[in-house]
Amino acid sequence: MASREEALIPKVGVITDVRIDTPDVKTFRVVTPDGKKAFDHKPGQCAMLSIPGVGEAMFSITSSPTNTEFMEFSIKKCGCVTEWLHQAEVGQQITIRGPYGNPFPVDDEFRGKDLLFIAGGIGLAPLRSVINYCRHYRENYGKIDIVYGSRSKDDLVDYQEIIDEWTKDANVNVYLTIDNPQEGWDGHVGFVPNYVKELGFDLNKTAVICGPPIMIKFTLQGLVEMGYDKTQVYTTMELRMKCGVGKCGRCNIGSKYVCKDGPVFRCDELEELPDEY
Amino acid sequence: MRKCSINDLNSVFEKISQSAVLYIPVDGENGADYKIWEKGVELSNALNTNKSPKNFFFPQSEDLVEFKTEGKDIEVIDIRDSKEDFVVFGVRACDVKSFEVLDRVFLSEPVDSYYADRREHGVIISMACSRPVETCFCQTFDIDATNPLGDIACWKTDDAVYFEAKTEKGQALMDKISDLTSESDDKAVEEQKTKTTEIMKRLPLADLKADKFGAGKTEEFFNDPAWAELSQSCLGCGTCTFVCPTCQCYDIKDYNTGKGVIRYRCWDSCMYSDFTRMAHGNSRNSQLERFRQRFMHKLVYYPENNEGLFSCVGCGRCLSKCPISMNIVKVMKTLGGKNNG
Amino acid sequence: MQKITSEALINKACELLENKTVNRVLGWKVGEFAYDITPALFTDCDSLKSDFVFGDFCGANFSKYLVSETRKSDEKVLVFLKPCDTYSFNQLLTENRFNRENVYAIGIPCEGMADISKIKAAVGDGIVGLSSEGDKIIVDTLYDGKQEIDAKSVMAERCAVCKSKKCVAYDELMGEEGEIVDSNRFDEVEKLEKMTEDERYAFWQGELSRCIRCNACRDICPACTCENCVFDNPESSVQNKAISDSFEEKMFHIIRAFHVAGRCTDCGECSRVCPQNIPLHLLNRKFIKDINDFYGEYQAGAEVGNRAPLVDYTLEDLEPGEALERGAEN
Amino acid sequence: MQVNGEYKPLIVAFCCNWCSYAGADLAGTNRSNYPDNVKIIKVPCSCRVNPMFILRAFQRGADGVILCGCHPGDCHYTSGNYYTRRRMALLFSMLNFLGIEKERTRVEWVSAAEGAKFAATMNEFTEAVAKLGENKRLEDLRCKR
Repeated sequence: MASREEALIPKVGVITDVRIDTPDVKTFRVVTPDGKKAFDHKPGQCAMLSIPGVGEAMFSITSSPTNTEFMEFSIKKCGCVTEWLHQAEVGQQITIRGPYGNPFPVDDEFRGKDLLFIAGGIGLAPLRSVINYCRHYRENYGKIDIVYGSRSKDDLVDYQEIIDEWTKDANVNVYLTIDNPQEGWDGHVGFVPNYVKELGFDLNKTAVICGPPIMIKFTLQGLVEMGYDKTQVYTTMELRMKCGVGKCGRCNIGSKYVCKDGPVFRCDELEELPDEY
Repeated sequence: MRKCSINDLNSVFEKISQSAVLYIPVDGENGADYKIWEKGVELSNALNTNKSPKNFFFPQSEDLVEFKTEGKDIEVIDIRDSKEDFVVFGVRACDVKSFEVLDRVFLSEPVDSYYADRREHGVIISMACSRPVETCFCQTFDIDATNPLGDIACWKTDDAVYFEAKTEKGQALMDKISDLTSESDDKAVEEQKTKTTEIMKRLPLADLKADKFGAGKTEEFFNDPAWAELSQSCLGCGTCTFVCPTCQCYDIKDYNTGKGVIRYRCWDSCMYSDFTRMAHGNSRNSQLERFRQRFMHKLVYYPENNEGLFSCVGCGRCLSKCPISMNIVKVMKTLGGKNNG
Repeated sequence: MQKITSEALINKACELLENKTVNRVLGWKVGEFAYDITPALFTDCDSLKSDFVFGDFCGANFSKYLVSETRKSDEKVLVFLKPCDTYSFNQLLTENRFNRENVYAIGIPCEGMADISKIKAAVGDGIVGLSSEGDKIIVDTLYDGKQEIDAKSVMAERCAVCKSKKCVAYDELMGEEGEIVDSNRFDEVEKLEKMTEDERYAFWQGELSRCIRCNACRDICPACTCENCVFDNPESSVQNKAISDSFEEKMFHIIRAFHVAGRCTDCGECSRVCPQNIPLHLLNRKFIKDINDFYGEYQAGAEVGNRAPLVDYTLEDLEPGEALERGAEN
Repeated sequence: MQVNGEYKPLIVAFCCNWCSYAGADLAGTNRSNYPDNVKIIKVPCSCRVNPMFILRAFQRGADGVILCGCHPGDCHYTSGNYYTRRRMALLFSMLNFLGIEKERTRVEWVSAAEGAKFAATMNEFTEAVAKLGENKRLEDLRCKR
């Protein structure tokens, strides 16, 4: 029996780097004890991380699948698992299992399209994986626009990477915004949904939204008002999960399980689900 | 079909228990429950056990994996060990059907190895019903109480017990007891079936139909105003989910023993307020939402994902156990309209 | 068994709804069978007339529902309280758990409720009809036709040892004022006390190991009204849904009973709802009996504003060691 | 608790900060002997001890639990130990009602000056618990594997 595979038994992972992104977000680099990537994944997929005795939780993998050496997780401090992780030092072992969920259709629907990524706050974490994947296979996609907003300049996750790499790419446009004016910030100020409307993108794009539920709701509304069809818009969700494999019964919205049928949903699919999110 | 005299049943039990642990329903002060058979333990005549037999394959709590930690290091210890063979005797048609409902969850990819291992090691001997009661409504879900499935099906009359193997596993066990049983025609069994079928027609819930529910009905029922009234006095306890043979939601928790951490899983209930609670909110904040989730899952979501199979088998346990007597029958009648049943 | 009729209560409720004294009614609602009564909220006279019922299976105590119900609206809700329910009502008021102003309480007499599991044990399964005739209950069964049983013989345990037929709180009383009864409710506790430690341990091990941790006993309990129970709170370190056959259930039941010690009115709802039929009320009664023995007679909920024994003390209290010695003398 | 193959009862002693813990300290400075398998947990007041603490101690393998506080009337917080007295009388009576041996639980009032009493109490209590053997009735099997 022990030879049988069991999804619920995790592997050991080691934290090899901790990067402080914002006052409450850190990015952790994780590999197996022998220095390899724990498993392959696709953009938008998630992994279960745990600290024995503290708990287990689902996190989206922020690093791109094209990175074959390690995985990264951008984690905001908000519960007991994340609080513990924020105190962890390099060398700390944790457990990891996955990959879970449906990825973004980067090799199908996204191919050849102009892409519009819209993220709010820690919502950049799942999108970073897709964005970097698409940047890596740049020739497969059209124009890339990225709208990203946060409460303040200090709360912009991956700010350094955005400035140093993303903004320098050809045919990639990055639009940053923060909620309130701040000293030392000469960029746009205002909420993401409004900023998207102001920017007024053309309608030939495939849009991907991630952020707090309220931000997703208003951004989607804005896009629809602009003339977008819901089939053009994707989002990724998060609910309480325990098993990650569609069995423990808590992360469903209607008959769909976020861990198995999601976390990536096309917004017209979401439309068909009951309003319980 | 083979039979043995009712007086030889204990010999059959003895024979079976020589090669496997045998569980049979036994009467207690407060109803029947499964117990390990040993000499002197008598089979209960009760229709159903207090707790459903799902416990045999999906125990209320079970250890999954152990961790040892030292400094920053973690060791993951696979504590799974192969289970011993066991036989469950006297499972009613409804409960047998519940295993199919559970199978579709636990044996779908990725297969749950804990469940699969128990399933492989367990043989189910079902028992046809001859005295259904008022809370029975297995007919609603097209289950034939007189003709149960399982590895071996059984019919008990006043003087004999009839056996029929339904699977290879069942046949193998039948072979082991062949010297205690003899070949028989099915006359007595057919008689019992006819008689029970007649009684089934007279049950108060005989006309309850599930046709109105099933796949694709989310929109129709999700926002029904009746949920408010139905869930109004729900206590949010877990009685219905824990006595239910098909409820399969679980929680995974860690337990620090002082020598290591055991990760175990235990039954959980969608009726509990912390079921979907996260660090930053709860997607089902009110009892209405949690109540609705349970019944929508059984009547709509599960069928949607499983070719129309309902995740209720009409065993009636929730009807007799709910502290406030709210149950799936009342939900079906209210949502589906009184004429529905 | 019940002397006051459903009709009388329905008429009273309709009258109070019509004259706008109250705008909703907490009451018992008929079920599929004669015995599966559900607590429900009625807002109009028609639904009362078709669905409201009061009879031998209306054991549900509505006091706890008042905690959430009175928060919903400033208008009064009508509640019918049996004598034992009125004690819970007072206890909740003592703890300021609801606003008295928002409730119109009617005290009703109670002759004791029937226990369906006792009826099933007496006449067998397959009950398709039940009616009450004086001291008899007529049971219609699938297999043995109509049977007549003595109502007293199938009375719920808690009613057989009823402590009070007197309503201690109400705005209006229907029927006659009852008396506090000389009850022998501690007999079972005493029987256990007389056993040896080993026997008691075996008894409770047998009972508590059946627990499935469904929390029904806690959720129905009118004394358990914490907004967030310690057993549901992930930060309490005792949040646990597991049964382990060795410890967790015992801890749960000891703590559950201890949390309500001195506040438990002995309404018996915990045992009524237990799907595993564990006699949980014996734990509560042991505390009540000890409190009576150690600190003087005390009945929770007898009056509003009483100080519960566990938040009180005297300089001459018994030492814990003496308490254990007293137990040993039994 | 097995120490080198020999059974020694594990005793958990909750001691209030102001009297009993100081009493234990005094027992130490006076070189009074008491068993090393008595594990002291300091609490601000005996009243801080929640019934859950007592059960937790048993769960984690304690064979006996003793609670020490200031003498009635001497509580640093005026009345804490009076509440303790009531609570523990009821709790211990309940534990005994469930069949837990009454010798496994005790409350003792020990002042800061009573180092000798502290040592004597611990010796006596340990001995009484040792006679009963391992705690089997409030154990958690998961912790014993």
